[in-house]
Amino acid sequence: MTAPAGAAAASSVLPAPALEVRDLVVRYGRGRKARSSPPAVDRVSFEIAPGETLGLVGESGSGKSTIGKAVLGLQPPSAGTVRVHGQDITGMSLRERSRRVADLRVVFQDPYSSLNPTRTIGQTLVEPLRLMGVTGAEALQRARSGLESVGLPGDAVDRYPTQFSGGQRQRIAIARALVCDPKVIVLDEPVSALDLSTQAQVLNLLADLRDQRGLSLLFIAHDLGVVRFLSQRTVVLYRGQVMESGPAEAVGLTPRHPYTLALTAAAPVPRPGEQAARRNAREAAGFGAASTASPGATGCPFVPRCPLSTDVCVEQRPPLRLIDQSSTACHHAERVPSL
Amino acid sequence: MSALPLDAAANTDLDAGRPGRPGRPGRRLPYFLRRPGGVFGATWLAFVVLASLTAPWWVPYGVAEQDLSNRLALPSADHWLGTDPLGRDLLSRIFSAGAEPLLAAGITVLVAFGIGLTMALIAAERGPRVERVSSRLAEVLLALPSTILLLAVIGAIGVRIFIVMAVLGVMISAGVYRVMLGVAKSVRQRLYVDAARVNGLSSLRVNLVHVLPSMGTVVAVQAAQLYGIGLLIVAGLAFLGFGPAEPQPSWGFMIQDASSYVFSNPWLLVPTGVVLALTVVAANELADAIASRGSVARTTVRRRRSPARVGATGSADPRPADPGAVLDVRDLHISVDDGPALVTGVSFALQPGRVLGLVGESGCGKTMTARSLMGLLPDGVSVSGGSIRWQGRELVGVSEKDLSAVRGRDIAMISQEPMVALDPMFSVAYQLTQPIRRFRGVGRGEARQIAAQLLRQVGIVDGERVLKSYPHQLSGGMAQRVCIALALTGEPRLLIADEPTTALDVTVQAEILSLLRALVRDTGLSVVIVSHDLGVVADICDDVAVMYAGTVVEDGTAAAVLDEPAHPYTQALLAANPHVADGEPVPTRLASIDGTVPPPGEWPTGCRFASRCLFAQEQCTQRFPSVPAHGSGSVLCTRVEELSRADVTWMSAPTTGPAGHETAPATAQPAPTVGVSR
Amino acid sequence: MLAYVARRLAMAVGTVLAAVLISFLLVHATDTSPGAVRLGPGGTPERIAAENEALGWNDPLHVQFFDYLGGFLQGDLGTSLVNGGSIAGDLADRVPVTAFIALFATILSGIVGVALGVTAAVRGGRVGQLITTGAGVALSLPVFWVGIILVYLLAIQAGLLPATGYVAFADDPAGWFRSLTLPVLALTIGGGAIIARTANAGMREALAQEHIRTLRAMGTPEWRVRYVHALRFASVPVVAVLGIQFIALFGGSVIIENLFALPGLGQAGQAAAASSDFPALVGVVVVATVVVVVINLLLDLVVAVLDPKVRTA
Amino acid sequence: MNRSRTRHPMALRRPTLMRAGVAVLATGALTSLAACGGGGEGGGGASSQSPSDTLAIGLDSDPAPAGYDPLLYSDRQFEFFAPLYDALFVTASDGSIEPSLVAESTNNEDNTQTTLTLRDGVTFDDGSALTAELVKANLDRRSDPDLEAYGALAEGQAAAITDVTVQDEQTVVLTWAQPQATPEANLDGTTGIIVGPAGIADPASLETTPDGSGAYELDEAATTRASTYTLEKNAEHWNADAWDYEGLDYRIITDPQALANALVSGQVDIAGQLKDNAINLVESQQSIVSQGGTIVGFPVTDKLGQTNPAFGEEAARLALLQAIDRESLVNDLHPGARPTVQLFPEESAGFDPALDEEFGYDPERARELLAEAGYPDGFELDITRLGQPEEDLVAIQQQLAEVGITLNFVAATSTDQVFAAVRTDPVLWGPFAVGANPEGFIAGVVYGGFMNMQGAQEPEVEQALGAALGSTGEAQDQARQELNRALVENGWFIPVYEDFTYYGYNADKVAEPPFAGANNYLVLSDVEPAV
Repeated sequence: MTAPAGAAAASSVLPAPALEVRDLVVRYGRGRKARSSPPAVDRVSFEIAPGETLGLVGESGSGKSTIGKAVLGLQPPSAGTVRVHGQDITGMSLRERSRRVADLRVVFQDPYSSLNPTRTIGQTLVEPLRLMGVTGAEALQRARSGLESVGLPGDAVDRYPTQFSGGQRQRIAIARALVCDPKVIVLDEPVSALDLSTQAQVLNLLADLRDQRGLSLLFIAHDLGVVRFLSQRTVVLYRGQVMESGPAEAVGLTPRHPYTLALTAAAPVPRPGEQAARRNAREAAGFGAASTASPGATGCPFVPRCPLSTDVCVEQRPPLRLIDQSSTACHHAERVPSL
Repeated sequence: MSALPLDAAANTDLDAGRPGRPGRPGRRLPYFLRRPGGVFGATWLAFVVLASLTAPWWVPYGVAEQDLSNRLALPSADHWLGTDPLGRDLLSRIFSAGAEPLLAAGITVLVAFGIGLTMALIAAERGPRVERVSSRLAEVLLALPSTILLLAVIGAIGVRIFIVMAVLGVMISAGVYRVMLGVAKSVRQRLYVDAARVNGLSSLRVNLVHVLPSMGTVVAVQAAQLYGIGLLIVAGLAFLGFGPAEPQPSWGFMIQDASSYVFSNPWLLVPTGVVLALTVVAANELADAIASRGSVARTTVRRRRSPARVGATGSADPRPADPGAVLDVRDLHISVDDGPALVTGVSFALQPGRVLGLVGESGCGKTMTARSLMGLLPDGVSVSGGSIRWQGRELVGVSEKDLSAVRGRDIAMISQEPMVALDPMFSVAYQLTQPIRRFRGVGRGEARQIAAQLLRQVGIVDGERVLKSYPHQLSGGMAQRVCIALALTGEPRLLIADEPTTALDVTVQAEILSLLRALVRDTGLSVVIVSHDLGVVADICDDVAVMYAGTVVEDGTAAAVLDEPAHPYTQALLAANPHVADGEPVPTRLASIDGTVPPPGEWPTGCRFASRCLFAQEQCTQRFPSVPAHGSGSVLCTRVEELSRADVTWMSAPTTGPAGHETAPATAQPAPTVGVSR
Repeated sequence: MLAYVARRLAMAVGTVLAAVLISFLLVHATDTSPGAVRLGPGGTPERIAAENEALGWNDPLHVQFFDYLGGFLQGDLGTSLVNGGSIAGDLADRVPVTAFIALFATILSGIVGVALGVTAAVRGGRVGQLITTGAGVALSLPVFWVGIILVYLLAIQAGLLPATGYVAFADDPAGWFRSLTLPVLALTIGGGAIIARTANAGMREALAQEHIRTLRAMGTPEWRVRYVHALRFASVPVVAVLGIQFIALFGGSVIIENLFALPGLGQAGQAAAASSDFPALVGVVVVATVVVVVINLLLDLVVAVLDPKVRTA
Repeated sequence: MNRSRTRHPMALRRPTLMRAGVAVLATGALTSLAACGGGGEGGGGASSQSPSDTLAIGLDSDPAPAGYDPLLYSDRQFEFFAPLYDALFVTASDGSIEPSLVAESTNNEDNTQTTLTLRDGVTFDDGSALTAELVKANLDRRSDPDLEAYGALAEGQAAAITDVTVQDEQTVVLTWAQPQATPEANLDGTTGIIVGPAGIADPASLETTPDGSGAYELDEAATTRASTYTLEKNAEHWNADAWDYEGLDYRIITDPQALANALVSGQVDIAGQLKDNAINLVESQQSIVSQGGTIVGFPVTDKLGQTNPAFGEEAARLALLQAIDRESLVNDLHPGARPTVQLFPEESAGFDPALDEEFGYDPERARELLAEAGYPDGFELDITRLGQPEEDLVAIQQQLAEVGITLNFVAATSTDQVFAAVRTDPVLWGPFAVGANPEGFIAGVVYGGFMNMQGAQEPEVEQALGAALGSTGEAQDQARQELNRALVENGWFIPVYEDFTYYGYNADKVAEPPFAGANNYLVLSDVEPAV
């Protein structure tokens, strides 16, 4: 881990987290309908230390991308705070953020729609620099070196996105995040649209950059394996709530929440013998089908699918509590079987 | 003067030239000038505009110059288009009349877009609340009888055509708004807009730099169409007498005038009518040409298949025919008609009750192979050689009719995207009972019972509710279950599953895979499953064929191929997978493969993987046959034994680091130098 | 579904109110007054002022507006400044003419356009090219030009159809049909072309859908794939365009009514505008809007029936 | 209240697409009427299978734009009102004036008093009977300036009636201000129409409901105003037998081409008035009747030069007269018409061929006259048109430009503006049906009517007019000639050509329809089915 950067962090005794999310709630829509339906993100808190990578894992509808948007300011939160290096940016406009906390950037999932096809790579990369007041020539120079740092030739600045493959585009998107020399990058499913071989390249690149530059990454993904590769810590989300969080190894190998277990067990491994054993274990655990009815308003959201659930799970939302190295929101965490 | 609606804009390709298409036309002609319609449209419009604006300097006669003794003349050397009822030269009058409608229609377009487009951009940016208000307003404006209102406006302010057309622009702006709102909203969903916002661009610049340019095609199409409509309306008003006062000519009034002579001098209707119609046609053709971006060669939806050259290529497959196989594919070649091959020399056999996986990266021909098994290749793509034998019967080259007898009944298919694989317009019950009645010859009531039973079979508990639902009311997993139930309606012997779980969550994927496995176990069904996920293959497949660049590079039983991969490509795929075995530490680096799969038509001779292979040598660029491996399987690598002897695998080989040298596709022409802001 | 209908109804009412308001404001924006119109140029300023007072022209605008609305709700659109007749009565005679022409032209455009557009999409190749090109030309032809030529060819030269006029259905159903044929035909050429293009695009899009592949993979007969499934999918945009088309045809009836001497709304509007017959003008706009809104409401219901997403939303 | 109370009749163009226009045709001693209003109505339907006992008549303009008070209109509209209302006298097809509501009439010796004995058994739509009181009540409206039909009967006008006395139930005595040569002629056609007591008591009711004693009644249910008027025969009518048809359908088709089309393709049996362009078409497939006596030209309205000083100069007006090349215009655009500089038609007693020689086309003379008037470089004049100007005007515009006179077209946005032109434009334009009674036209329109809103006076004209109206025989003919010449010499009216009024008819259905003498409207009661 590298030393924290930023004045706010330097002035405090303990290094302030690079990114801190506290009791975040996001509701979509307005009016009665929105208030009566469960929020997309429900009281989520986490922090990322400088140089640390936090994996945010969950299936569709878990709210992971919404959290990313709320952190970036693309989706106003209904409650809670977002701090970067101790500075509260929750209510800041996007312009203000970029002026005052230029060190928060993003890489999106889809390498095809994340680059404007009508602009050259150079124009795309220079755009944030110019806003930061960097002069033209220097901005272009930084764009070139940014491209080189992700393994692309500097003269790519004159080309258009359509002239690059998916993996290359994702590198460009990373370069765009990097040119501003940010401290925190939100990675929203950056490899899920890529083929296996390309995915490996991009993951390697991200790992290298993180280590070289001491970046803090908020890595949003649906694939526990990918998250485990890149993150130090993992937060598992289900229906907008944190189910479990802890060191990536611990969460991946010894899940303390039935949902984490279900998630881990469901991911197939490419070794037939081992996969057969995992499958049998999973089937024996008796998870409910994903399509079963929605959970009640109170209690644990995983109740309808959970083989361990009891009355208390229906009535009471389990608080996060620390078991071994992980925090888990399960009343029966101690009874969760190992894989 | 019908205020024509904007042509349904839905068909305009927003994602003009998404992947793989040269982004900028460079110094070449704009793309729309490469179509005959576009050439005609642009040429004629340019001609009419130029000729009309310069009319005062070149027309042979003054607009008011009369020659009563030579009235209503047919075309002659003196009067190329003839003369009007006062003996005035038609050519001179037509082109002198042009400037006003051409400008006035332009004003309508400008005003309509100025308001409609701006409102659309604002509504798209400000979200649902603003949008609700502005959309309601637009709907109201759209429902007003614009022509009658226009008459009222003329009644109020007189024949000030430019103002009147501006008012029309205001009324039409509602239509523009409606079309543009959809486009703007979809553009705003593009991630680069979000990226620019995160970068802190002001909303004006986000709109100007990122949103508007991406809407350019649609804007151009709509504007050109609207321009044509505007021309018709200006002419219509002039036809009613609301045009420039005589002796100044106007197209509409010239036609009105000509209508009085339709019996005695029908020619008079021709020149003006044709020039007006041609100009409107030109605007529309130009719009069509602009809209054609992204579909330069419009493939037609023909369902005729070019007959395959059955057995035309000598079988390179050394293996004998497998008598026990239900499906025996030999030396299958698939290619784009008059284009490159997509799949070459693919052979595999499938035993009853077994699951075969076709695995590989995208662009390797897996899906084409799978689709060819049912004769469902896309238009313009066909089987160009080899054979597909289904229970001993050749399927290549048979008629569409015979194929449809096989489809659903013998071979069924489930696809990658369950949410769009069901017809959104019909209930689940209808979509299930329809084939059940056809396949099983039962009545409506019984079909419904069978449908409910099938749903239970695919693990749907509340079958009755699902039967009554429509596809959009189902979750992805539920939809895939319904799709599987649908595939089972004909009690097929073979199921082709094209990436059946890719779009689903991992827990749902596990459920669907379990379901498929249960079906195979219970019914003896054979399955061909296409997947890029080796984990899925490990989970469900008995056999596996690894495909790379249109051919099978390794096949055998799943256990053999995945546990002891022989081909470097298979090894590399496994090594790049971040899913480590339980208990193993996470690697700090993943193995990667440089570059990308070469596109069809650019395959090298010899090993197609050679350019990316860590072990490639000179010999790999020569042709070589596949060698037997994994018992009944094979591997297509000339160095396989050598590597195996040396005990070298991809996993153990050093990786090349992050700076892979990928070859970008389609970089044939140099990109224009667009100045990076200085 | 109920909520959907209620929402559409509310929209319809709003549209009519907007029509009243806009035409009301437009009338008030002119530089003449109803008194002046009624009295003609002989009216002295005093007489005009008295007349205006009597007509309520000097009342506050909102009072006039709500008076008008009150009358409108009771079916009273006021009396003509020109001939003193009941505007509602006059328009009641005229609405059917315009409405039937617009309706038939819309329906015929729909039938012809869908047939051609679907053929072009299904057949493709040269036939498709021919149809799409033909449609491109047809929709560019000015309706007044087409109308003149149709009259010349079919009515004057061939003597097949009446050139002008309207026969009430009650008087002579066959004559009624014949009297509508030419105007409907003239409108259908352009309207059908637009529908053909929409249907063609819709059908192409439909045939490219994943669910169509599913159907083919199930061995579904091709006619069923095309004409039950793809066509239904394509019909939603077609119906939407038909709605717009009806508005356009209805609003654009002026020319066609002049060309064929039809006693419809367009003529009434034109006459009212030319003679500054304000109440008549407002009446025409309002009545035209009501018809358009009602037809659109019906089409919205058709869309709801066709498209379960709308129905179940 | 009636919109056209003070409407000034004049030539108007349909606010619609057609150039036709036509609108004002004044005849007899009566003022003309603007067949304006309602504008642009096209008309009526046509069933090719209409019952043979219905006569379908196509008209190029709405005959009742301001409602059903016949006194608001001129003789041109008599074609429409004759079946609904009866008049005191009517002009027969041979030109003779015949009693209609009048059983008998006598004049005193010096032609200053006329005694009318009314017909028995006449009833009105409101149920009441014809009485002498009613005739008086009708004629007592003559001072209402809005009633066009009474233009010449009002006080101070050429045929002013000073007193109407009821002698008994059936007898009424009229006293004229001046001796009248043919008093019956003053009371025929539209002027002679008698409106029923309900209509007289409440003229506003006539806006929507006719109240006449005619042989037909309006079928209001089947009528769409300004488009289709449907009339049904009243079998009880005293003269029912004279009318051959059970029903009359009037269809208003303002587009001249559409009107011709309607006739050719059989939707109407009779169509009037046809435009020159349509004649060929109609002649090739149907039949045509025509009637001369329509003078097309420019009435000068600003003889005092109030809005356009040039027109205060007689020489300037005459320059205009002589700057128009009528021969070429007529040869090319109106073959068959007759170029003329005089208001009196060729067939009328006051016609003088010498005038055409003397004041014919002479651009040199026109330039001299301009110089004489103080406008050596010419002058400009505005003329207001609703919609596009007619071909004739466009052609004349160029001819006038040759001598330096600039003719500008002002586009009107409403009929109101066109009506106002009688005060704002120096000249008007249109076809005027001078027809059978030129001196009546001059009295009611040119001198005492809307063409002289300024009240310009010219003793020469006034004197000749009085003589023409009051005398008989040769003295009258002499006076007519003098009147004609005086008008020309003073440049009060600038005629261009004498035209025909064309009616087309379907010879398979109807026999040739007769005009009312020298008038340019038809006698519908004499229209008979084809044999």
